[in-house]
Amino acid sequence: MTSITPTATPAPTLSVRDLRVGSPFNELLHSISFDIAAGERVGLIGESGSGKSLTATSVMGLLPETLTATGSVRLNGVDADLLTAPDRNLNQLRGNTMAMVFQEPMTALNPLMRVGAQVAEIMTVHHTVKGRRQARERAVELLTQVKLPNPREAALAFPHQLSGGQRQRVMLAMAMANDPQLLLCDEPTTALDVTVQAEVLGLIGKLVTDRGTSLLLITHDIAVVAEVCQRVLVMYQGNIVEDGPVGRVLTAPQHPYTQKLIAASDLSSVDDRGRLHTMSMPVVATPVVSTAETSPRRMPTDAAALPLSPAHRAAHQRIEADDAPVIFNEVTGTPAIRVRDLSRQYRRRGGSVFTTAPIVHGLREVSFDVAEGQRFGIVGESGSGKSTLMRILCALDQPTSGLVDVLGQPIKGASERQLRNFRSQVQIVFQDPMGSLDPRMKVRDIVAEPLRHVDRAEARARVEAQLAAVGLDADVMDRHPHQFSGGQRQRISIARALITRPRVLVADEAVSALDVSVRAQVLNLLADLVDEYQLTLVFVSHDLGVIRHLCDTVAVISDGRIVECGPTGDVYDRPLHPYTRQLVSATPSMDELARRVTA
Amino acid sequence: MRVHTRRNLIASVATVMIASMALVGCSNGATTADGEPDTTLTVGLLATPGNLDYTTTAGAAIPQALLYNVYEGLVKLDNDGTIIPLLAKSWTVSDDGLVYDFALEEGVTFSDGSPFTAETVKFSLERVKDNWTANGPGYLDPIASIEAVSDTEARITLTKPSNSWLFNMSGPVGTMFTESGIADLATAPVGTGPYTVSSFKTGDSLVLAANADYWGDAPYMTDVTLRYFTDATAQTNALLSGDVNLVAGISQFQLVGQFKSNSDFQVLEGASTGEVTLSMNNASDAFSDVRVRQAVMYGIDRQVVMDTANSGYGLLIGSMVPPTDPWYDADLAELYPYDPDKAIELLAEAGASDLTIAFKIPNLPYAVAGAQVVKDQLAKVGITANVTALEFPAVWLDEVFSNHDYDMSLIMHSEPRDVTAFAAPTYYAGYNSPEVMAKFAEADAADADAYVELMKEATTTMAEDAAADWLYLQPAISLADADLVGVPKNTPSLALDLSTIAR
Amino acid sequence: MVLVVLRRIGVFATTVVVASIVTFLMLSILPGNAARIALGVQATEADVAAQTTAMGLDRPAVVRYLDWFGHVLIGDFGTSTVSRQPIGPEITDALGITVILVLTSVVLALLFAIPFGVLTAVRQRKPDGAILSGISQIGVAVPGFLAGMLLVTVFAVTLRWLPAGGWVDPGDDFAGFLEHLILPAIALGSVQGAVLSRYVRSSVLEVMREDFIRTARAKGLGAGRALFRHGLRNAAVPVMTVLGLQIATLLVGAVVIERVFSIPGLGSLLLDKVALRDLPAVQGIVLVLVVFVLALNFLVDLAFTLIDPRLRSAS
Amino acid sequence: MTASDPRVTTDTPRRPRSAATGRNGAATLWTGLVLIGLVVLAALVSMWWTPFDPEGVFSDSILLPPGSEHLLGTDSFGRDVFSSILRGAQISLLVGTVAVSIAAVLGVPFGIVAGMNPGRLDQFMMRGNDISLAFPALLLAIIFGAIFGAGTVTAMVALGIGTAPAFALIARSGTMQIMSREYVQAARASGKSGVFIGVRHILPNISGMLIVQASVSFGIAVLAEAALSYLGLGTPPPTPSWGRMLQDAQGYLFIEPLLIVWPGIAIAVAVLGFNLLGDGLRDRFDPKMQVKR
Repeated sequence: MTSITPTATPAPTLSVRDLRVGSPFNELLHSISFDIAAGERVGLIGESGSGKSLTATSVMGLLPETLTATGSVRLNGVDADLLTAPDRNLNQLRGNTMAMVFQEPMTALNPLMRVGAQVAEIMTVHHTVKGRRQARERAVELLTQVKLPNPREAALAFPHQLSGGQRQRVMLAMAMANDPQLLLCDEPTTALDVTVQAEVLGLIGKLVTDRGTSLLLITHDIAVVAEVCQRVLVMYQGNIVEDGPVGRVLTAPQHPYTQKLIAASDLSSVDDRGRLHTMSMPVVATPVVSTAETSPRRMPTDAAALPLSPAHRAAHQRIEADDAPVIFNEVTGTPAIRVRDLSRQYRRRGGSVFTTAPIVHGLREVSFDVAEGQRFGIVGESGSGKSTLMRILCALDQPTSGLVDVLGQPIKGASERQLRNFRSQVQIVFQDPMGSLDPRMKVRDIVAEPLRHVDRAEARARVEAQLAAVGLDADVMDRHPHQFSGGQRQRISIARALITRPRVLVADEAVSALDVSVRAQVLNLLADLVDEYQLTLVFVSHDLGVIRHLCDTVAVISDGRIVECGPTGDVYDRPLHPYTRQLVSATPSMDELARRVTA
Repeated sequence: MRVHTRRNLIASVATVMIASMALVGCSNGATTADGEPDTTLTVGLLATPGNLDYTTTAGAAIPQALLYNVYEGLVKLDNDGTIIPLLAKSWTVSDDGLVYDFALEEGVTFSDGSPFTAETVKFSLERVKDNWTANGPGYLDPIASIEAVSDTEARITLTKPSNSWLFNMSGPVGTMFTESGIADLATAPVGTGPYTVSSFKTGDSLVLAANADYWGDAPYMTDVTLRYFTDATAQTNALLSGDVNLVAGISQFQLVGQFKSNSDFQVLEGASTGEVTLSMNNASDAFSDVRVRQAVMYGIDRQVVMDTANSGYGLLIGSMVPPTDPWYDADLAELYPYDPDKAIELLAEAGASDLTIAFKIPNLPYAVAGAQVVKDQLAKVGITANVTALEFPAVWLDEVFSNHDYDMSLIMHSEPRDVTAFAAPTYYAGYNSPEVMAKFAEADAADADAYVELMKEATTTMAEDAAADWLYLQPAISLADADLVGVPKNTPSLALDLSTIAR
Repeated sequence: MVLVVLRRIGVFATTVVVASIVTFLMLSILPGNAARIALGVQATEADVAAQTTAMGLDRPAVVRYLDWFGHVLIGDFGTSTVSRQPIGPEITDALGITVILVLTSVVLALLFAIPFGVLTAVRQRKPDGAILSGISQIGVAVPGFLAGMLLVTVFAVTLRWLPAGGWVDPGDDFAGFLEHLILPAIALGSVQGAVLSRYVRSSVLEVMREDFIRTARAKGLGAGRALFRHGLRNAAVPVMTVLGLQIATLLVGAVVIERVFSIPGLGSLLLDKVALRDLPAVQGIVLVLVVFVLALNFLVDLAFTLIDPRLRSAS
Repeated sequence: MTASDPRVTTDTPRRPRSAATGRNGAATLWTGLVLIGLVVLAALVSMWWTPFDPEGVFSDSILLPPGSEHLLGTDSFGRDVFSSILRGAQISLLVGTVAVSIAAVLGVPFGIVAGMNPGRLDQFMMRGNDISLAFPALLLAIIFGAIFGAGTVTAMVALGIGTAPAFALIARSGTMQIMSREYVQAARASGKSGVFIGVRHILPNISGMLIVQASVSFGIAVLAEAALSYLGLGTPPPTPSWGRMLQDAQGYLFIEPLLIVWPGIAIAVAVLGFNLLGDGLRDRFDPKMQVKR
């Protein structure tokens, strides 16, 4: 029996040495070593598959049964190696000495248990409070500390009654309940809207600073690290390739991978051709754990140059306090897209035996134009109505009321036959590189799908040409989607969208699911193709940075209406609507981040 | 002792295992734990009655349970098939065979208290013509008039002499009803018999209780439960496990063997009236030629059919006459010995060498088993039989019995003396012999000796004509606890007479 | 809210009416003449014709349907053409027996399936888990009536501990009722239990991969406690669906076991009545079965609402 | 009865299964395939050859114990039990195949159409499905047996129709999941018709779960055929069927108890095979794994 007795010597809170994690088939983590000092806030950054989450689960002792870890993980005050300690002892540490917050706020809480009880449980499990009543009282207190509105009522709520941000606050309350020495956060804000993300990050920072808790924050987003952490570890292919203070790593990355990563993350920085920095070159993974200073790298400060200036320049307008209808970006003459007083209501699916499905207002009296050749961005958070708007523009959904004309084709009430021509003129690129390609079809068939009345030989030729245009070889034609990486799949999606030579391209969060390195490549490709085919682009995204890079005009949508619209630079630099301001400050540019960190 | 062991089991679950094993063994003695004689009896039967009214509901199940037990007539058949007095103490027949004078038992009452008199006889028998729809109201057609001479004397006059009439009076149609007891025949029968119905659950059980006011000798068994099974194995299992004391009317004889070697039980083999009949549609193209029918007779080894499909139980009869009938002729069993070559020859003669027939059987276990053997044997003489098992009774009655849409079938005819009905040209067998019909009519009106002789002639002719292939006589096998006595062995009538059973 | 409940009931009622029409139509093409069966082999064609009229079988189908369903709505299932008794009580008696049998077997099945299923899930990768899982797999593969036959042979016929079959009303003799219930309930329950344990196992395996179980583990709950406190209720939801469907199929499915044990349940009654072409009774039984299943679905829906707060509050 | 209910499926993203589950799954899958292979082999071999005629009557070899000539003994008609078991595999496979095909042909298009048309049509169709769910296979078999006469065809049709609603539910919930995929949106945005989307996108992508369901239903059909034979609603003699062999053997339980063992084992092997196959395939095609991410 290993007992938990405090050791006398002052030591780092967490000490990881030579941690290796392997599956029966291969090694996933190659000798990871790092320390976290008491009260230190450390970020662990890397792209998907780099091994950052495995590191955290190894520390918690929650690796899947099929993976094995070697090396040592020591926690200050615990007289045992966590990797070899029996589960019973780890149980006493988990949730007590070290706690963890997971990425998925939607699923990380037990859906059938009231959140207050879930918070109280962690205290009763470790007997840190006397009795259930006190645990419940303390739970409400904690919920107050994480700034949950109406904490007493919220404690009685079930997880589904809370928003994602609120659930993540509950997770935080739970994690902090027993004042752990170490808090591990695995992508705590990735699933949240940007504005919420900033609040939750602020909260994490405050909680750990106030209590002197050590923090290990895992994320793919360099901005998140910059926001909260003092030190950052960069992971690449199962190795820590860089370790240093955030400010230094941000401004003077040392390892080639870090350099590329930071360059690619910076959507405001472009090369001499106006293109984003990409990470197309393979990076050799050589672990570097030095903190030596290198010469600071000059950060480009100018905003992304717009390669194509449309004839039309949007007026910068915002919705007024009286909610009077505004026609945004009004175009004289014939616009590519004309939307007037568009409303869309729908019944939420589901409901139970006793309740009717509630009516949801997806869009409320939206009016705007998009000019031919314009790159029109629509930015908004989840539930804002941006996806509904996009679906209606593509005639995948019908407006409840109002007028929608796309390329002169009225959408409302149009039959599929009437839309036949429209369908080849308006094409769409989706967010999810997994879900947007039918896994059972060959690339050849996927890309050719929108073609009509085209014989096999010609279809083949056009597919080949289109694949070449998006940078894929012809030999991919007979493969299935699962054989491609996320970025390649997105290229295939784009090829499919462009094969009919559409005039309007609608992109729905087209780069949101991609790793930073790939994102830049796809954005560059999109920009090139829009130019080449003289497309009218409607780009829907939650990420203001992406929109700013790609679009000349942006509409900010919130709660079913456009609250502000104007040239991207104007909106970004001089936001008119408070919501836009919030949005802008929540998505700082790299420069801004560097400024904040070094300040 | 055995009877009550299971109650203990539930009462003292902890000791079940050892206790019950110890108690199970001693299954002997006719007393209960209190030392009183055990007069309760549970009988396991197949074929449940749908209701209790045999005046309008066909089937053997209701008479089996009620006739002689709850209901009585003027006469009954004893276990040897002899007509003996019941409610009629005695009777005389006029020389011309037309007038029957019955002297009735005195002091007989129905279970509802109403008296049994000559008027009851008149009421009951006259009711048959208009109110009975099942169980052969036509059997009483010979009656010209019924007269209550006094309370205890009834005179019945026939239109013509009939030998079968009195025999039929021993069956359901002869039942005595009281006017006050016919309101609810389907559930509340009122009779003069030794038992009354105390409860009835369709498909499950019929409980009889001794009639305290019975005019005759009180039966030994005071409480009798008839339990109905749908599955023959379940039925015999119930006997093995002690749930029932007596199983009557076994139909799957492979189940019998295990009881023969077990001294806790007795196996009672008797004669029945159930002729298992391979019927041929005499009116169909396939079998209208007597040579084809005879070919079937030669082509089938009845001993093998009986051995294989009936585990060797039964009696080869060769005609539709069981040994309990006076005109039984044992030699007929040898009329058509197994001779496949002869069969092939006859078929060739009849130009039916490549015969294919529709063999439509009821989906009853004995028929399904028998048909497989028959099909196999017919194939050997070049007859292809396409076997279809029709749902019994519904579809079989419809297709085969009513519409005569078949070539061959296999079914047991269980009613007593049903050979006359079988010979009718309208009957499903389609056998049309005016000569035989005339002989039956003559026999019925003849004196006792001539009656037997004429019946023998007619039935022999039918056998020679190969009107059907009477494969074998189903034995009446009853299985009972070893301590039961007086269990009726034979089933000369439809009734299961409980009054003689004792321990 | 009231409106919604009314609408749900309206939908339910419509379903019942449609089901009644389906039932009626399906059974109206039954071959075999009920009148002939009632009269037996000695009756003449004229007798049969008269009986047909007497039984009302010569009226148009629509009239017969309306007459039948109209009476069913006021609780009158008509009179059996065989027993001459009102059908309602016959059905109620048989349904009662079957429901007792099925529910007892389901309780037995759950008593077996829950611990067994959880165990096989938790011990998934251990040899004992694989062996237990194999046992339940084989249990699923054994026909229920074979299990019944073997139980009768061992416990009734050979050991004579329990009756081989039959049924005793609990009101008449409770001890006797239990004796008669044990073997059929075990026969029915063992196979169902094996089936259910497969579902419990896969449901628990599913739940064990859920994020909130990981959260519970991160809170310091041991694997067992995490599963017990957080997993089981979640795992219950899909199992309940299966359970509802199982009970629904068992109402008829129990007929095989009823046959083995000579129990006068609803399935047996149906088989008997079909054989006798007791059309009013058959229609009544089928309708009761169908409505029972529909109502069961409704109840399962309701149970979901109770167990899962996500369904309770839609807004 | 195996049916998944749309109520129980969630959009919860899952992590992929670990490697070990996969290996377990593979073992399960292969065990299942081997057992099914045995049954299929028996059925195929018995088409051309059995040691003895399983349909004849041999009065000189009744109820022989297992021995060198008759490997598993003979039954009350003198038939070689081993031959009957071999030939019985045909009926089991036939009933399973036809019943599952009928169920799939009826249920899958129904479920896909319902799943592709959320709203009124879906509601309406699901009420219809509820009604057919209320007529379980056994009930249909009893009714159909009375209407059309009992037999293999009736049993297969009843089982098929009775199993169809389960397929409809599976197909519908699968369709609803696929309908939310972006490639369906993309196809719609390309002007593809509902039929095209149903056939080209939805059917191939739900085929995994359908195969799992088919496999499990197959096992259930084999069991149901046995039960129907026991009730006298199955395959009529002399065609050998395992279920009827069991029923026949029941009467000889005290004379030749082994007679009940062989068909019992045969049924268990077939059902086990299909269940294991289903489990193994479920690990392969876990519908949850197709959910995005």
